[in-house]
Amino acid sequence: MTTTTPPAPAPVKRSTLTKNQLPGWAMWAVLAGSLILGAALSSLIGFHIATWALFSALIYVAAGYFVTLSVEGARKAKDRFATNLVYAAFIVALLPLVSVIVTVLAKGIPGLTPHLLYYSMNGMTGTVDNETVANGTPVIGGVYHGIVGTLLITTWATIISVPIGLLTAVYLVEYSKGGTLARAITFFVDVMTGIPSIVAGLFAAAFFGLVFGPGTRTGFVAAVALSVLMIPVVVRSTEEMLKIVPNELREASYALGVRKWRTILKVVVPTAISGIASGVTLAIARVIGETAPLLVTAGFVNSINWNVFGGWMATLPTFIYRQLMNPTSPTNTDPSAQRAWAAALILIIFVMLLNLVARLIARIFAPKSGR
Amino acid sequence: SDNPTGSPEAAGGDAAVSGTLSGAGASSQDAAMQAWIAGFSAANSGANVQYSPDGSGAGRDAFLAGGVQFAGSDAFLDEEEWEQAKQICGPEGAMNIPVYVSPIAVAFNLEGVKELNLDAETIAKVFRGEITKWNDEAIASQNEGVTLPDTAITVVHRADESGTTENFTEYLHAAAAKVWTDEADGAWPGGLGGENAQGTSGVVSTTSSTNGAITYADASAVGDLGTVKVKVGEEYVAYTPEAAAKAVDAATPVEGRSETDMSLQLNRDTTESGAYPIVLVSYHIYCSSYKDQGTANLVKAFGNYVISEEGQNTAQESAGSAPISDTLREEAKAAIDSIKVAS
Amino acid sequence: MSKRIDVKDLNVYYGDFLAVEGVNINIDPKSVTAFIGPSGCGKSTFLRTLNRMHEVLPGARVKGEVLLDGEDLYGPGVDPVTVRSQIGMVFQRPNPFPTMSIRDNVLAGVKLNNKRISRSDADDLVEKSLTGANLWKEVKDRLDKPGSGLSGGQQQRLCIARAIAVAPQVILMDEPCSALDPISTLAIEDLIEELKNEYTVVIVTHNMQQAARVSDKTAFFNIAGTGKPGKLIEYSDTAVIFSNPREKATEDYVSGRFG
Amino acid sequence: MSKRIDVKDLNVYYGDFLAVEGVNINIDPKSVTAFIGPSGCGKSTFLRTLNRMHEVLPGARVKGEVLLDGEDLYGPGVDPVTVRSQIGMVFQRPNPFPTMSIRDNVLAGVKLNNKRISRSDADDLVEKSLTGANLWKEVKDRLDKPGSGLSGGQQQRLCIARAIAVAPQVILMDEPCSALDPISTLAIEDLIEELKNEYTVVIVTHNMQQAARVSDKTAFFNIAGTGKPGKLIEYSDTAVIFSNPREKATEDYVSGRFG
Amino acid sequence: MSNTLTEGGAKGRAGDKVFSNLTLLAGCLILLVLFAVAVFLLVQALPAFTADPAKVTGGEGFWSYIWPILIGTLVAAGIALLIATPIGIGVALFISHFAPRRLAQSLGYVVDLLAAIPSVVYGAWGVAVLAPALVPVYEWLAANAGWIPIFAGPASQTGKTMLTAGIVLSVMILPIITSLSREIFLQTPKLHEEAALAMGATRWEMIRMAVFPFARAGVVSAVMLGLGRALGETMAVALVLSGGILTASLIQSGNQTIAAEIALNFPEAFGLRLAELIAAGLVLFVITLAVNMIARWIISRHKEFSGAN
Ligand SMILES: Nc1ncnc2c1ncn2[C@@H]1O[C@H](COP(=O)(O)OP(=O)(O)OP(=O)(O)O)[C@@H](O)[C@H]1O
Ligand SMILES: Nc1ncnc2c1ncn2[C@@H]1O[C@H](COP(=O)(O)OP(=O)(O)OP(=O)(O)O)[C@@H](O)[C@H]1O
Ligand SMILES: [Mg+2]
Ligand SMILES: [Mg+2]
Ligand SMILES: O=P([O-])([O-])[O-]
Repeated sequence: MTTTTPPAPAPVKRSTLTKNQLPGWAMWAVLAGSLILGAALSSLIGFHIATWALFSALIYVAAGYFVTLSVEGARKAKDRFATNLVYAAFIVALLPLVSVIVTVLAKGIPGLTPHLLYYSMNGMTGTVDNETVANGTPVIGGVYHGIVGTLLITTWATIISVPIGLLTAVYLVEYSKGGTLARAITFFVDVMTGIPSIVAGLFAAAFFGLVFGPGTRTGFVAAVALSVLMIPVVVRSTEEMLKIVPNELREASYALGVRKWRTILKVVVPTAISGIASGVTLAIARVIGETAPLLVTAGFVNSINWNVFGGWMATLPTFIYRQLMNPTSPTNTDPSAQRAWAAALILIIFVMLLNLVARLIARIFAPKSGR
Repeated sequence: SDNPTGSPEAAGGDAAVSGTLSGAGASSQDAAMQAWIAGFSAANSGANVQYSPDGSGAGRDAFLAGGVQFAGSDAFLDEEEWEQAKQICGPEGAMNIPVYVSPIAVAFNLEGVKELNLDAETIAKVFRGEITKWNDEAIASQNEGVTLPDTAITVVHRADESGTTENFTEYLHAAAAKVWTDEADGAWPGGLGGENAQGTSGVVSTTSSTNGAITYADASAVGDLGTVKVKVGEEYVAYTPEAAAKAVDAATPVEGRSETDMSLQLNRDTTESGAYPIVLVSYHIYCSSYKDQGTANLVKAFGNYVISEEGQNTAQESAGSAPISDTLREEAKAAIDSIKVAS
Repeated sequence: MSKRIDVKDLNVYYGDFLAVEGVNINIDPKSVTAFIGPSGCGKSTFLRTLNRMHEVLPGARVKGEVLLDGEDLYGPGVDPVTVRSQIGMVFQRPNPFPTMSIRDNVLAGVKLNNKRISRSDADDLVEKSLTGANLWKEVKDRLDKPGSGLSGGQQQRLCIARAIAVAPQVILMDEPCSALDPISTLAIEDLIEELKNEYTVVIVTHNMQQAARVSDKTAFFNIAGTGKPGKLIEYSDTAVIFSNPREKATEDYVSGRFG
Repeated sequence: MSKRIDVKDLNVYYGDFLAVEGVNINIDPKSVTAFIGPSGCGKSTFLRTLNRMHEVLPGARVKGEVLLDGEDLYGPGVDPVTVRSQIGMVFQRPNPFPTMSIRDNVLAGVKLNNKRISRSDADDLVEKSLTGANLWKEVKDRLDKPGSGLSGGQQQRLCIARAIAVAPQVILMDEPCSALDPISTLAIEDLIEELKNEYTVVIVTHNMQQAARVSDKTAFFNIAGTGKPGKLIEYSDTAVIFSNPREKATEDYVSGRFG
Repeated sequence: MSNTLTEGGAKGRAGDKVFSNLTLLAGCLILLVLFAVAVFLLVQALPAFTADPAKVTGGEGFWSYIWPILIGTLVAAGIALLIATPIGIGVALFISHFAPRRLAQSLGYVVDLLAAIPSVVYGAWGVAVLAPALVPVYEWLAANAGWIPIFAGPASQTGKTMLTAGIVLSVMILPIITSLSREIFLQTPKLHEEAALAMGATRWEMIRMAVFPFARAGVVSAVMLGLGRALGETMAVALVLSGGILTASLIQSGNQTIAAEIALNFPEAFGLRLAELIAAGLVLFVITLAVNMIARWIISRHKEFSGAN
């Protein structure tokens, strides 16, 4: 949307197209002024880089508005103001992200070793960590079991909830005509979004306890608990994306004598796939980091378990949680902290990869650009 | 791989025990439990023990529902639970075996001060927020020669319900009843101010990062925080494993339980010399009888390993707990050996 | 193979709003019929009832009979999908599938129905349909590009190609040439001429000359005023409608000097 | 007040694809200019460069100059927003705002610059604009209904009403009548005739008769083949183009019996 | 004569039937599960409502136990929404309409990363990084804006306050709001955007005219999903907030949320206490419901002018 406005010499003749236009350098000047004024203001209350940035930003946004207002008029001023706010919002959103990522990287990278990836915590005791600290040797004990658990449980949760969620969204958008059932489903899905994760865990545990006897804790129970958390996110995001597919595409397909279900699968869903993929990724990201419901459904172990239908299972978040809250050695907590942060880093990398895959899927099916 | 420590594969061990034993409960004994499990599995290749540190209450719940074969708990089964246990454990019910003893340190973060002497009443006043400055007369008078700054005291307590809190408040209520009027409880009394944090590691790290903060926590976790010597009788006692074990020895068994039960009533206002009364005793709860021989054998073998000298020493090494005394051990061994198969 | 359409006392509703009232019309097989009339009189609405596309709009419904070779489209047990695969449609606004390439758009009717078609047959079909719609030369080198990157007129021709690729028995066209240049229009008209040999064709047009040129019969719709239903005023041989209409309204309309 | 447009050596690109090449044209104020040419030759593309709408497409750019009364639209420091508020546009496909009522659609552009328009002034403006677009009678009773419930032709006329409501100095229309019936077309052509007294009007049309009827000058665009850029072949008085064109291509095109 | 319109369709129709029934089944399954969850909660929570008020935590019955933490929950979620909604929409707009196109894709990706971070890590980060960083801010607020009840001093020395928890929550829900809104903004019909631009709208006016009306329902949904997360988040709040009794000041320790209360007390809970906690979960359920119903109502009021078509 931009091809113009390099810094220009002031127009020679009065032009109706460029009159009341701020020259290109104006905003840079305002920025410089804001930075100086911000520095001055912040040194009044004790200079700090954060307050400096904050004051400068506030002054810039305000000054940008008023300068534009005085020269270019209210509409342009509003546009400038909104633009600045949008940019500011983005920068503000980046701050915590950068901070969290830096924290995780700084604390996680030292622990991210092949050993960590290849070994479980089986047989690890505080004594080992005490020795490690005393001798200054590399930390041993890893998260292999947690990686296995996270992958298996999340995969199963996805297998359960994505089809159900997608189909339900399709029902709501394409089939239901706003009837009682549809409203009931919408109603319950809404309620679901606010369910505390631990309650989902307790429910799944209680349900499997009823059916398979008390104390049934397996990866699958955890997957069911996570599905309860995932489904509403899948349903609602998919629902929104399906709703904005233009009706004329559906009509074009119907008019070719294509059945409704094929139309949905081959025209409607592919058109909305990018948003749906985003929603599903979001749903997975939402649950892949859950702790509370996993402890009550999958239990917690230090050894590797590949069987989701039998035996307890550890996952990366429960591993992180336990290592932080109950370090392997209470007296020397550093090795545990190191393992925990490294595990957090691994988890983040997983979700990154997942995001990439989702984007790839979206790119393959998504509407091609063009007018 | 499942062998990060590179320990040699267990060489068979006791062929009689095999199978999986599940337990759940107190997180306080989690570190010790990992040591016990490691040691026990190394000796018994066919046996597998798993423990989920969900919390004492959750552990007892799971045990009473038959979800796990044993529970770890910072509190022994109360009357009601005791009766309930008979449904799954048979007419003789369950047994509480003290397996993990750990002193609770009163730890603080005050620049230049590593140790302070305090009596129960002062501690209670500090934690109630009635003493707000470190140089308060009540503290200064017990610590001559220590330069106390004019720093505000920030009390840090547990946010979650916990056995540590329950034992600590039980001590305060018993030893400073006039100041600490609240009954002992796993939850910190609502209405008292102060900061809180989740878990032992939470209170310790909050205290470490806040100048003038004071907290109570499992002694093994307090690191290089300053600690309080507690007034017992006429002397000030530092927390040590021995001092803690002494306090446990001075405890009285709970009345009206079965022969094999070892629930202990700690004597918090003891004046016995050298005893450190702020102790956490954590139990294993076993059934007096199990449905099948395999499980019974496994429980017995594991229980015996836990209370054995080797087991207690491993726990001390890796979790910093205090080994139980020989008298307690013998009593416990008798109880565990009595576990049988339901007829 | 082509079929005749007989409409009896058809009323068309949007919810409670009666958009078209009391239409009786008999459309011969192997003929071209043109619908003309002022904007908003219900031509599109009526056209959509002929292949049961009307009912996909929420609340939209019809009363009356539409007989395809004597069988009522709205009879019990009739599957609208079968109806639509026999009666194709081209819309007023071009609507290519944005997720598909040009080639896939042409093949949409085949592929979406999961019919198996060999690669070479498909190629032939694509070429034949695009040639028929006078688009082949312009797009033959970019068949794999998205259909939405075409100009408005190109998109419309793509939609026509898509509709004829499934070889329906009746083809309904809602102002198919309104976005087209004269050359393409000529091509489409030639195509209609050709289609007529095998199919029944119905077209809506605002272009009197076009109606006069391509159609055998013409139906004039009119509307009495806003909120009133549209009605079929006169239906007759095209020559009659344009030279010697029975109704005054028809004469007024077709004698306009426009188109 | 109306302005002249002078285009000098304009090349128009979509990314790397040169869609229109080397256009030089001078459009007089208070005149109607028609662009004609086969589909895909770049009429719409070129038209969109005249009010800097072209550049809103990703990757789209131009080279050359477009002078509005001597000032380059693409000169440094020129704000496209200012350009567009002086040069209005009606698109090939009707695009009323679906969430706005008919009334609000008409007032959308006006409210941008003049928030505080009085209720009665607004009412007058709505009536005047809708009447100008020949839509007033059909919608006067449902001004508060959404614009998307109208028929295709009605929607297009709504868009025309919206464009003239802001009284721009130049009005660009991309096939404004392609979806309209003869009566509305007549109304729009009358409107163009009227607008010409005050504004500069540029219209793209496929309808030769229309071009002949309403325009003072006509520009014929053509394209040598797919992938080649479109070019301005001939630009002259309408009478000349239709009766005595200089170029063979123009003659071939306008002598088609279509429209 | 055989009827070509009714014959032969059976096979094809079966596909439609199967598929539509499948979608219906999925919907019903969700209903069933949720119904089961509701029943589970009700049954388990019942003792808390019927118990002798003196035995309930706090000693004055369930309602006086629950209302302070209910308010705490709403305050925490409120802060989170207040911060995350404008920023989330801003970021989404930035990516869809402001950032250079090539950059936008990767930027969206970057913000989505926020969703990848497990809540434990947010909690740990909140405690270790954010809370200490906010202590001076809180002190400044207490000194200079202390007359506003929500900023009343003395400021917390650890920074583990309601405001900090709200900020952490807002960071957690930001990607939910952003990524959904972004996808919807991107789908705004070009036709309508161009319609606005062509009549001389500035970019912001175009967004208000064409983008926002089109996206309204979707954005509300996104915000509701974010709200759900904020209401139900356990671990992060449990770690970050130094909870306590209900206090007006947001920069002191104090206040608690339902989800954190459950997470913190569940491990040691049994009997009546367990019932109380689950009843607390039930209350959260009802709150979510109420908020969502209001949101749906807002959307449906403008149904007539919907974006599709
Ligand atoms: N989806 C709809 N809901 C309600 N009314 C509608 C709808 N679509 C069209 N109408 C109304 O039905 C009437 C007939 O519309 P229709 O689109 O059939 O007109 P048309 O003859 O095709 O006009 P045009 O030549 O402008 O395309 C009009 O009054 C129109 O406003
Ligand atoms: N968004 C786009 N991206 C790339 N190429 C485009 C785009 N839009 C149009 N084109 C191409 O630019 C050329 C000119 O298109 P344009 O829409 O200007 O034609 P036109 O003369 O208006 O045709 P019509 O009469 O069919 O509307 C065509 O080859 C077309 O395929
Ligand atoms: Mg129509
Ligand atoms: Mg065009
Ligand atoms: O061991 P705790 O119960 O104090 O966590």
